[in-house]
Amino acid sequence: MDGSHIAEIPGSSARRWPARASRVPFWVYTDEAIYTRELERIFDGPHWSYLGMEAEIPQVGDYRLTGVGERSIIMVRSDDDTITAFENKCAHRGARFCRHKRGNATEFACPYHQWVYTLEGELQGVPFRRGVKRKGGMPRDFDPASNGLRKLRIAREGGLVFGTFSEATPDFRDYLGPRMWEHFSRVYNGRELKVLGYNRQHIPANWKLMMENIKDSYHPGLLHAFFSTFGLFRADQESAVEMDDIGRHGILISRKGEKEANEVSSSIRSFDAELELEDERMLDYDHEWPTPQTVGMITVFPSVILQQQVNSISTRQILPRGADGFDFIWTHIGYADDTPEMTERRLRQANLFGPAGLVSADDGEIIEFSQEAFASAPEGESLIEMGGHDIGNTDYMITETAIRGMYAYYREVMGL
Amino acid sequence: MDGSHIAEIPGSSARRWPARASRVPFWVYTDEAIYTRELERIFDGPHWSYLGMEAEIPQVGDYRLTGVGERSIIMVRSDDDTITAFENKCAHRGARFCRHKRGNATEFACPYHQWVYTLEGELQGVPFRRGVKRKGGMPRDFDPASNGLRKLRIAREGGLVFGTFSEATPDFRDYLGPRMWEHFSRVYNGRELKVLGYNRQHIPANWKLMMENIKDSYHPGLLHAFFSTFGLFRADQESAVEMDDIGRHGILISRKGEKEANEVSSSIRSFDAELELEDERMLDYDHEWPTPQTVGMITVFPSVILQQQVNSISTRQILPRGADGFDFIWTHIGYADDTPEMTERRLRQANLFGPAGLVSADDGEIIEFSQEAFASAPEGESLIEMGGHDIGNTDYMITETAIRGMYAYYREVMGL
Amino acid sequence: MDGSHIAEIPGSSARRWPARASRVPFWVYTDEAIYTRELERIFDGPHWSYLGMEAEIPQVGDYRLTGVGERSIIMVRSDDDTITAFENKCAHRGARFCRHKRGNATEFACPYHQWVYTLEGELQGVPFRRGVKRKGGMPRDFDPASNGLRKLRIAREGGLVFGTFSEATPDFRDYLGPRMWEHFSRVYNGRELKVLGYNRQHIPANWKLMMENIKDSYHPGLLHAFFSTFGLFRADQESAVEMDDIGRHGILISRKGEKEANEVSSSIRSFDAELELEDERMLDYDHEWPTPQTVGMITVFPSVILQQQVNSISTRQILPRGADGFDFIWTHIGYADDTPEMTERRLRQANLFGPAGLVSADDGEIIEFSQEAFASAPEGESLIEMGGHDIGNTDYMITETAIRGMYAYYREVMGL
Amino acid sequence: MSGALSTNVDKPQLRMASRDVRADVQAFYDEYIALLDDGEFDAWPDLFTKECFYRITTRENAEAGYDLSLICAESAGMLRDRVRALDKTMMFGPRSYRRFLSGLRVFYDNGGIQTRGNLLVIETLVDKPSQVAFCGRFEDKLICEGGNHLLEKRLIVLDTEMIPNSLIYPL
Amino acid sequence: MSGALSTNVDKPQLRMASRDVRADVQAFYDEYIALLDDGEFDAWPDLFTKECFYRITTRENAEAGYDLSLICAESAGMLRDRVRALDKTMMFGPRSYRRFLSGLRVFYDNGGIQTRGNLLVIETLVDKPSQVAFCGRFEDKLICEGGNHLLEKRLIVLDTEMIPNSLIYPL
Amino acid sequence: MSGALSTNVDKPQLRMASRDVRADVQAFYDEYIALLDDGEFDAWPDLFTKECFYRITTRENAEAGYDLSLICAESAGMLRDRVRALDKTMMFGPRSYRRFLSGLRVFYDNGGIQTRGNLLVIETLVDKPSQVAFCGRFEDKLICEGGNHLLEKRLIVLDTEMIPNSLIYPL
Ligand code: FES
Ligand code: FES
Ligand code: FES
Ligand SMILES: [Fe+3]
Ligand SMILES: [Fe+3]
Ligand SMILES: [Fe+3]
Repeated sequence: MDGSHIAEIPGSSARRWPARASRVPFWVYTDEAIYTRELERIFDGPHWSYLGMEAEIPQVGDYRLTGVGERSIIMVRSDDDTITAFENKCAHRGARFCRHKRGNATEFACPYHQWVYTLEGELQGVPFRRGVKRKGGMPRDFDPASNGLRKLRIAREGGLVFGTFSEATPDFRDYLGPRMWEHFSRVYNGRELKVLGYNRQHIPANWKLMMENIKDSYHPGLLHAFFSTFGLFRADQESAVEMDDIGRHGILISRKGEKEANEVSSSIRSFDAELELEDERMLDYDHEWPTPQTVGMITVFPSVILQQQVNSISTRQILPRGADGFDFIWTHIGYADDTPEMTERRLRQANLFGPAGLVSADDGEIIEFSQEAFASAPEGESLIEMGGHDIGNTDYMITETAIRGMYAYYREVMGL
Repeated sequence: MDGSHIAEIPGSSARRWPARASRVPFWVYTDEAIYTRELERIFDGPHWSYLGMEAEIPQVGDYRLTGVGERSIIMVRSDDDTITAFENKCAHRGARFCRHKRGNATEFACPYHQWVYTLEGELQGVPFRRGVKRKGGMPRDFDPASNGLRKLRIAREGGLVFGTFSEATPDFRDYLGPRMWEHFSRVYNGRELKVLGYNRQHIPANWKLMMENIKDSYHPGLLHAFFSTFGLFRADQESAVEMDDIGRHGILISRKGEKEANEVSSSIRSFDAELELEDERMLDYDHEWPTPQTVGMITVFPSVILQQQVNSISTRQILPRGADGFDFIWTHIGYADDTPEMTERRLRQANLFGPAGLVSADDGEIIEFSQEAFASAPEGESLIEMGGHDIGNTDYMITETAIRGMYAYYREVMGL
Repeated sequence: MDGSHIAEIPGSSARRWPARASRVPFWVYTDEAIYTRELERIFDGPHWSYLGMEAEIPQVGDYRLTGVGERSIIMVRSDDDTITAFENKCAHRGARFCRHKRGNATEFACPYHQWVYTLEGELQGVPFRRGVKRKGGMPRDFDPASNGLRKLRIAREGGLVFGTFSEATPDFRDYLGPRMWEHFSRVYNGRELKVLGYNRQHIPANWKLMMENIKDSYHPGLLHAFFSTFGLFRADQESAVEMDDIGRHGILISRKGEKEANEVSSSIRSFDAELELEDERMLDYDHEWPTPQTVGMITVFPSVILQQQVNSISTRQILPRGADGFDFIWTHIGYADDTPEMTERRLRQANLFGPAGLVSADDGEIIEFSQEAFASAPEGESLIEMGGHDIGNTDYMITETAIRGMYAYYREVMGL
Repeated sequence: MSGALSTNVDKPQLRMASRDVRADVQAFYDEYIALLDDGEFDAWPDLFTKECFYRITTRENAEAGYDLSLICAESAGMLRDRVRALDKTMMFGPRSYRRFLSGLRVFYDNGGIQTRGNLLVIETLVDKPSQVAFCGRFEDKLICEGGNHLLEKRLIVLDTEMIPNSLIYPL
Repeated sequence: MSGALSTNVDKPQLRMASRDVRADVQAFYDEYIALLDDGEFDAWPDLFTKECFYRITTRENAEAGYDLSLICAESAGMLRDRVRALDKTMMFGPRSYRRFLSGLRVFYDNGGIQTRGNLLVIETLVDKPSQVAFCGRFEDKLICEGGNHLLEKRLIVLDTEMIPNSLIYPL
Repeated sequence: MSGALSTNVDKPQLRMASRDVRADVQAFYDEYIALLDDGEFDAWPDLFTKECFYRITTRENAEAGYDLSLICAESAGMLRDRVRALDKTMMFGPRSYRRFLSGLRVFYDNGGIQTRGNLLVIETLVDKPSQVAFCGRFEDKLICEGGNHLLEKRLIVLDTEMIPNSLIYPL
């Protein structure tokens, strides 16, 4: 072998989906080029991303930092009945100027050169725009009107606020589709919401794994021993999995039972018949919605999970941070007219959820385990055949149909 | 200059080895595409990787986590005289399910959906495989037998366990070749081994630098002042460097002398004639093998170093973690029938080795210094001409022949 | 959609500069391939990089570690009137052998195999070069003279030391050009320098953002409320921005005023008329140079900022560390013949500068904010139109002319 | 925002405890932390009063007056439930937490004791470097019964609002 | 290098303070740190004497005998100027610092007190993990007036020579 | 696994030392750590008895009953040998270690003293950020001779099983 040989070391550019559609190749979770395309086609594309809640910004000038994909977004009540959202990126030289998670402002000023924007994101002031003593300043043809902040289209429904950069995104109700809209409006029914607080966690796993996890009706009764033990979620309970017509959104519906040992629990290794709570207030449940379901876990592709589990209600926002991690922001809520007892109930049940949740901690951990394996096994594939190869609504849990649904849509939008 | 110009910014794809074979280009240590190919062709290729020892898993069900390349591997005693190894990656959706470094199991269950595997890695249980109340479950044609864990072929020799994913890997003794087999079986001679403990270090340097370091018979008497000062390893001592016929494995043999100042020590700057030990038990040496050699450092390409230095015996496993780092796992051993005094001797001499070793700390540090330089000098080349340009066994130390041997083989397998 | 489709996921290879030259695309700050080209064409190219000061290494054998791009460089006084600089990378197998920031040496020895280099960087000793007992050693034709350390060309002016690897770099005075040379020699006028100390900070932003920041005459009076409040730098003060003929180097000149509220200060939001110092020693100013200017901030492309602000003098070296960060090394100086009072004045005024500086902390923070936005908005562009679209010297501050100048040169050298 | 699960506090002017009391309360915390670091979670609820209140939250929630917690318990029984669930039902990767308490201040408070202090938690996951996991402060109330201290209330407010995946063990 | 802004010290042989004095000085530092961690910067200069000397520098400067500082103040007035500028003129991203003091040693020194100890500062930026920002040691002088301690001199020498962007708040 | 180099311990029920003894032992450790942080390694073996036992190991080894150590010494002489080798023969990049001890517990033990506590070591390499290097606990035995404490045994068990390249200086 002499030194004149030149080796071509290709980057990872050609990607072929496995022959069977019910397989997901591990590279969708690890490849940075795939991730870049996701940011472009999914988060910047014709999709509504969750931004927050009206209740977070009740007064004119109230704002919150939120995000779409990796972009930092300011959501602000710009007028009594107007909510505006724009990218947190100065029109001048790009600084991410707003640094506080929340506040009240009459305008936004970038610290670098104090360009000032209105609550609507319009450029309102450029210091020394005409120069000083007639020297310097911006060119005559500089047009402030075309140099405002980059705005999002806004959808407000049931107290939640969504945003999109794309003109092609359909109206929010059409985006959800009639079936998912109905589920959505069960909890977000027009009653005023009240924020109970936030939890934030960075999960070292690809963002899609969290979407999968919530769409995965097969896992809750198995992974979450707390659920199965106390009858909150078990495979033999009345349940359903539904999707919109193209499979991107989904809901997992269930009706809680009681703590009981039966045929099903006996095939659950994590079931522990001995376990009792010493202080039962944590599971004190009050049935507050008209339908019999006690769990409704909605995934609104690509950015949010709308949780209703017994009396615990929250939104869980997904903010991707590279192919191998995402920030996961929980906003726990109640209704503005909740009794103090109901508020306490929701706060107590919150022990089950979030980064220290008796149930939810499991999810963050297990998808971290998945990501580790994906990163070390580039040829690997995930097997999503529970419930068959088809995609469709079901009245049972032992299925991965909603995951298949999401990837069918994903392949379409990603050109994979 | 107008804006219509498009610049092509190429990625690093074309790689040409230096004209002289006794040079190693720095990009083999830093290029991620090279590293990816190493994982494919070397660690997943026709090579035996060190997994561990029989003595670590004496009882049926005893297991240990180990690795091949970046893959996590479970090595388990699946039956009285059977050792099985498989990838720690669930056949369902891929979770790295086993999380404890060691334990005893009757089966392995993935926490996500409790798919259960036998100690042989066969899929034994899929909860609700037939659904619940005849709804859901796996397709009729789902075949558990073809959905077990990904197994490795196993080789067991002298108490050590090796594994490979490739069918093309030759039998272990052929893999070593007769010369290296002879050296191997000097320490791993059939006497039962006993684990004395572990050391683990993450070294921020390319994994090949550690292989080079051990194959580098030129450095020990120079870098390691402790060695040269106390006569454990010096250039004028009886020694040899041997390889298998294709240069991938090697051994460095030496015979310790005494602390003495002579012509050779005077050309070693790190030699310190004044240095005395106050408590000499650390260097109390007992000659325990038939041949006169006191040091035998074997490199079994690509994953392990088999150390015998005076009475200290250990395996040092290399687990690559990106192009710029590797985990280095030391297992110190003795023989099961060692006297208590011999065990103490081995434990005392362990002060010379590992991340705090009076000798070995030097090696981790120096290869970190090398990696830093490589990362900042993409055009650089390493000069490996000590002892000439040829590759061959020698009866002296002042040579880099074994490094040249390794890179000759490396270029072949890597197509470089 | 079947599984046979292959998707091409391109890496980011084609880059087109925005149509308008007064825009800078965000990808110049984030793309690793661009960064690699910068290291090749800028830092390794025909440019002088700052290495340090003569005063840092007064005695023969005194050395300091410094850098050019990502390379570690040793600058040493190799003889009474000779300063030598070479790459800190062993000619043998590449180790970054020198580890102490400063010291005094009679020679440099690499710890790995004790190859020894003279203060001039010549290879002087190779242990066992002829082998031991006539066995081993380097080939007969090994030529130490051609295996020394990689040296830089050196320029010494006014007490500062610059280096370049390129033969094509013009003489230092020609490199600066006559206009910048004049500014340079105002502070570096032949008076002996004295080091007062160092500050080091890692700034998580692209290195060019710091060059922009100092060339940006528009920002100081706006971002730095301390400046505007105490009249140290304000838009209505006498000022000038000058460049060399090709725009790569620049100076920002200003003349301090007093604390006063006027028309200009009223358009500065950060201005606070109420603010008073309780202990005014920090701003006690002594006019020490012949010209009336009180501020002269020179940028010598690509590696250093020469600061003179009131009586505070320092060099600020830029050492890039990936596309998204750089190390920023401040060397505060005075003149060797300063009175103790002048030294104290300089030390007190240093409270304004460095990582904890009342003024400079702002700069590190704001460019971090910029980098965050760039990383999340790949399509973004920076708008650098203050003062128009042209590049030219000005006698006013409200302009970004010097930034435009730098990018005109940058595009040329980078082929963008 | 001032229901039973609220911990919004007004800061009264408290009197610093004597040297001896400070030393004894310090010793109590040293035991408390050793017990948790050693993983003796079963014994942990016994360091609280029966009707205790325990809460871990973040600065974000505390400063905005939100009553949401990461972990919240309104009795020693709930603490025992947490410990039991941790042991029997939760799924997580093995790890060790090591807790570093600093700056303990001890005040008298109507016959009881109030404390303030800082807490740093270093986490070590299998084959990973040890790293800072959580950092925050605590505001506790203790009673002293028969020479033994018991926690009546423990409120931990984390600076670490972005939890590194999970908060598994109690603090 | 021994002007007014110099802190090159010779190490005299100092006598360790009594247990009681050690406990009281520890309590002083616990208050000092709580005040800074809580962001009560306005009150901070009051913990110093009028003519105090305050300096934060790095090992590199301290060992080479360079008098340059990261922060330097020659009076409580200068400390107040720093705090005021921090509040009114400096621009920086929101963050919290939490300070962990360890290994406090207290010595008698001609009627006054000298101390030595280690300092660890954990920084938490918005939505980022908490991380080690600064690590170093301090060498202080205190006087005791009417039962209250005041800092006459505070010298902090950081091991952390490469500052993670900025050092915003005092230590 | 119970030879001369074994440190498998049974946990006896020990009695907490008095406040004064606790304060004095704390002061001993503060001096011990200051001496190491300051790099005065030559004086370090003098803080041990002649026949002392010193060991740094990891949780993995300690829990499995393996007697392997990172560093092990069976006499003050061996400690001096380690220090001398460190100084004269070992090759490593310059760095500083700063040690933070927390949660010291002091017990009486047959006329001697036993201690337990936590240890955090922050490492700073040249031009790198300060970072957590090692985290663990210690279990020591001391004797008190003529008012001075000496270490008879020091056992450090690191949570940090994956050493960040090297462990250079003693802990
Ligand atoms: S970057 Fe925002 S005002 Fe200039
Ligand atoms: S991923 Fe393992 S059982 Fe589903
Ligand atoms: S690498 Fe420097 S002497 Fe061998
Ligand atoms: Fe779940
Ligand atoms: Fe070696
Ligand atoms: Fe500035």
